[in-house]
Amino acid sequence: MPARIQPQPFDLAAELRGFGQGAGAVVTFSGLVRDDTGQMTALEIEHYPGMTERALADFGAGAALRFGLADWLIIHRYGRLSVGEPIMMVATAARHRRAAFDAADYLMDWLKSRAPFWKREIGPDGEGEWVAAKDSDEAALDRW
Amino acid sequence: MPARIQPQPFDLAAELRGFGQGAGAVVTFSGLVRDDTGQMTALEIEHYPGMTERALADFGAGAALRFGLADWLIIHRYGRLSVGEPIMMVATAARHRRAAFDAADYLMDWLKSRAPFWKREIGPDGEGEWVAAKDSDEAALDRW
Amino acid sequence: MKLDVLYFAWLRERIGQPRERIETDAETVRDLVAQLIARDDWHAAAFADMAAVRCAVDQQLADLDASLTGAREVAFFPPMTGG
Amino acid sequence: MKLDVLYFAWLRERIGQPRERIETDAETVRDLVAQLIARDDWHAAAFADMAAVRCAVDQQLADLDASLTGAREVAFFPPMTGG
Repeated sequence: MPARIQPQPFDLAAELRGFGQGAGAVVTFSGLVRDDTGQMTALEIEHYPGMTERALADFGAGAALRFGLADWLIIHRYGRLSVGEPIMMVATAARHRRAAFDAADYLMDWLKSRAPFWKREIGPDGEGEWVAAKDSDEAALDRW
Repeated sequence: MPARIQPQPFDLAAELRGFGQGAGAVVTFSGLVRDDTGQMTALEIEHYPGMTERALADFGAGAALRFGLADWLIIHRYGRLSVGEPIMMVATAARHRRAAFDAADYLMDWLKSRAPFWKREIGPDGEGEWVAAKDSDEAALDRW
Repeated sequence: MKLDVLYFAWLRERIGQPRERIETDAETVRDLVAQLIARDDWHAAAFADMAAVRCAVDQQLADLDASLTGAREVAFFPPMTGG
Repeated sequence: MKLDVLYFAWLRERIGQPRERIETDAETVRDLVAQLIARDDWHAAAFADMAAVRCAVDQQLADLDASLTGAREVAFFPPMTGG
């Protein structure tokens, strides 16, 4: 049940080998770098070394208790990522599908607004704007 | 964007290669054979050849429209599956996480109660009881 | 008309066969069920609790009042348990 | 007391450095921000809109009224955009 922060890519397939043994339901979420404007060539992700690892591990463990997870995994990358590359993933395993879905959804809402990562768009001319936080992401947290 | 019904195992990893290109969010659900009673060695899954393929393809296409999916995939096995083996998977890809999560959740609720599959538990002494449908699965459909 | 009638899961077991081709003038699924029940004890046992029976007409889920006009295949089965 | 103050994203850019060690008697994060603003224009620019600033005390998210008693590290950054 680990949380990992790393610059290098990860392989969802390899990460899921043996994941959730004995559980009935496994849910995964993967986020990929998306170019909405046609002007973005990469995303640069900054994080808070030390705090990030601790926050992810603590929050994952809390979600495991709350939703009765058999297993969980969070991987989040940092550094410069090209369009189409995977940014992060969460995986949750539980006896039943409701808990696995809800836990993955909850972890994502939390990661979007409470994990210490910051994104900046990189265009053909170099560093662009820092991505602004969305009100809808903040609002999503109120559901839990 | 296919729906597949097959007796042989599938490899989630292999199935996801190239899945959801250009989308920002990919959600997967996998169901595994779980032994709740300690008395089950396998699960036998019967289906309705012809109807199953059509129902899954139609329903997947409907979900893609409803949630604006960039990509989707449903794989469901039949025949005799041992405890721990994967039974089925769905994957959904969309621009944003909410649509990908909701679509996967919706497909699962539908598969549980509307796709023509029937499960029977197999114990050490051979064929056991047909698995009863759950009221909670039927109720879950009312959310949509 | 000629109709293929299919049975799945415990309905198949109670009736003792996965499918049969019958000649019928039933206008609805409900009429068809009544005719099948009248055939023998096995059919009667299979359809004893209709709350536990679902059906499809030409591979589309249908209810007991569904018309059989033009139908070629009717299937009976317990509530589905996929996923 | 000695305090490590860290800056991330555009706060880091406006202030021109990722961290600094300062001597302060600030009792709360709010006191600390006031002292930092008084230092120079760069700090003042970074903290001009406090609605857009979040903070952590010893790597735990905190608000402006959080106490700095015993604190060793305070970080300032924009709203987070992970995931």
